[in-house]
Amino acid sequence: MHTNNNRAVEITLVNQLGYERIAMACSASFAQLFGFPKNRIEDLKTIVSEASINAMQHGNKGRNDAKVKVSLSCVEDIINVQVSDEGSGIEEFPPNPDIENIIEGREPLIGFGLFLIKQLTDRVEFNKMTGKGNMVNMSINMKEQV
Amino acid sequence: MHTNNNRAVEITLVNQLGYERIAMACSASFAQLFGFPKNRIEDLKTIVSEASINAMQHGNKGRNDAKVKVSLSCVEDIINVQVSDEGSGIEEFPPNPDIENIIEGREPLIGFGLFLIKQLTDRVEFNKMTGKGNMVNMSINMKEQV
Amino acid sequence: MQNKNEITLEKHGAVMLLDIEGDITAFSEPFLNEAYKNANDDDAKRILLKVGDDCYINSGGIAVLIQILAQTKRNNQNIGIAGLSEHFKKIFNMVGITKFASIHNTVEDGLEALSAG
Amino acid sequence: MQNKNEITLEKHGAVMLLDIEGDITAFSEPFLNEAYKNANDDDAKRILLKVGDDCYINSGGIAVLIQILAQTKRNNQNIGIAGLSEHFKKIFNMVGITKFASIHNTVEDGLEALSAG
Ligand SMILES: Nc1ncnc2c1ncn2[C@@H]1O[C@H](COP(=O)(O)OP(=O)(O)O)[C@@H](O)[C@H]1O
Ligand SMILES: Nc1ncnc2c1ncn2[C@@H]1O[C@H](COP(=O)(O)OP(=O)(O)O)[C@@H](O)[C@H]1O
Repeated sequence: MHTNNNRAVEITLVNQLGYERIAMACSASFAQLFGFPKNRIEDLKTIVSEASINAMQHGNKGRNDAKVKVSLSCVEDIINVQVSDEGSGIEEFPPNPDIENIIEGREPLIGFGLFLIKQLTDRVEFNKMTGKGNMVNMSINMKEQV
Repeated sequence: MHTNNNRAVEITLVNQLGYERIAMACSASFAQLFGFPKNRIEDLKTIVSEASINAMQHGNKGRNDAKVKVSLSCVEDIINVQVSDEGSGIEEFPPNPDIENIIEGREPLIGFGLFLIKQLTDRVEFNKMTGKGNMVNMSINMKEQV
Repeated sequence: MQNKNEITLEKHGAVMLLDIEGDITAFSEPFLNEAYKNANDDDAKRILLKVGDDCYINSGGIAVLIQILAQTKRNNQNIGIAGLSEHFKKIFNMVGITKFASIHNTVEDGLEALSAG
Repeated sequence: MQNKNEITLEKHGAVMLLDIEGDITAFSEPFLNEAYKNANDDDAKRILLKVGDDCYINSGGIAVLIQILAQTKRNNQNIGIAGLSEHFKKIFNMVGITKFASIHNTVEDGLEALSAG
């Protein structure tokens, strides 16, 4: 996988559900080093979790020889986190889930991962292609923007 | 740095004191996934911390373009953790520190890092050379050996 | 891997409390469905889900919960959730879960509200 | 980076309590030395260090503590440590710190033991 030497921390995970927790713990610890407040650390954990799960399930399609890479950097009170998989990115973006339609069975039960990522990040780019596959590039500010 | 694809988790850290905490958090979360008890998780955190600090200070001699790599795997209730730096290993092993001699000023105040690593691991190999430098290879069992 | 839940059922007057230990993820599906089935076997009309305030909830777990909410709606059951951290209260609100389940700070609050409702 | 300590000095009868907030690492050296100097300015003969039971202590911090212990020994001061987690009690014992400082579960225990001793 492409190695960017300016990243402060890089974590490579086996492609197995559950290991996203390790990336979450790592990200939380990273944000603590930079004095991020609790609510933003929780937001960061959730976006890292959702992006890692998507990388495992959709990007790497569950292949157990594939890897997920999470990399973290912090510049001027903004943490940037990139989650990479070995796939080719999101083919079709589902609309934001509408819970009333879902409950009534008019809409499939999908799209919560991307929805949470979009809601909790301050900036996000999907489908960034790297030498080895797809990457989602997310930023989160120390202070929640209102 | 040499990449071993059988490792479940790999973390690469910038060579800066304080970042060892991220490797600690990562290791703790990894051990939790495998149901390690609290006391063994604490032991693991300490050996990861000490080995990472040594890698930063002695292996990479504080060079801020150098990296520290920590990799984790778990097989049959034993966690193996390898901490790599870009140096050439320990030249001379200090004796175990004798606190009475240290307090009386008869011995320098060094050697606690290696002492803790030796005490808290169930198996340890120092000065394993890889393509990129030195590595310490440590194992810790789920149950403390008495 | 901590991919299971222990769910204890406790009857508090007219309310059935489902006390969920563990994280709420896609792996929770069989455990939550089983507990919900048991609550139905007891003919529960008011249900309170209790989660740990330090539990990990991801979108897979949210999907499992929404499946339960769809059923409680169809079955005319009243459902509440207690114990969520501030973070997951925010998220449950974002996702719209709060339109189909009431959120309570504590089990006591939840039992009281559901008993009255 | 959380590389600093807040150390509060509090006189409890004959014992000077140094309440240390934050982790104990090589970065703690100036903060601990300053607090110890202030205790000495007050002519403290009995000193209790209080640490957080969730604080991070590494070998750099252990070295800083041992430097303080060397000084308390030379100055004929009685020193105790309170608040350590089980893990760090084990480590302080391994390293031999327990030969030069008494270890107490709580500040109250420590104050009582040092006042009596
Ligand atoms: N890393 C990825 N690679 C390829 N496709 C993805 C990736 N992440 C998301 N997707 C696509 O976007 C859809 C929505 O993702 P998400 O919102 O997480 O919901 P869900 O995982 O429940 O389907 C997925 O079903 C998938 O088709
Ligand atoms: N990764 C390493 N690379 C090179 N030398 C090392 C490494 N780790 C330890 N050493 C050597 O071993 C000595 C003892 O290390 P340690 O027990 O951690 O104590 P300290 O860091 O206080 O010197 C160090 O002073 C150094 O010379």
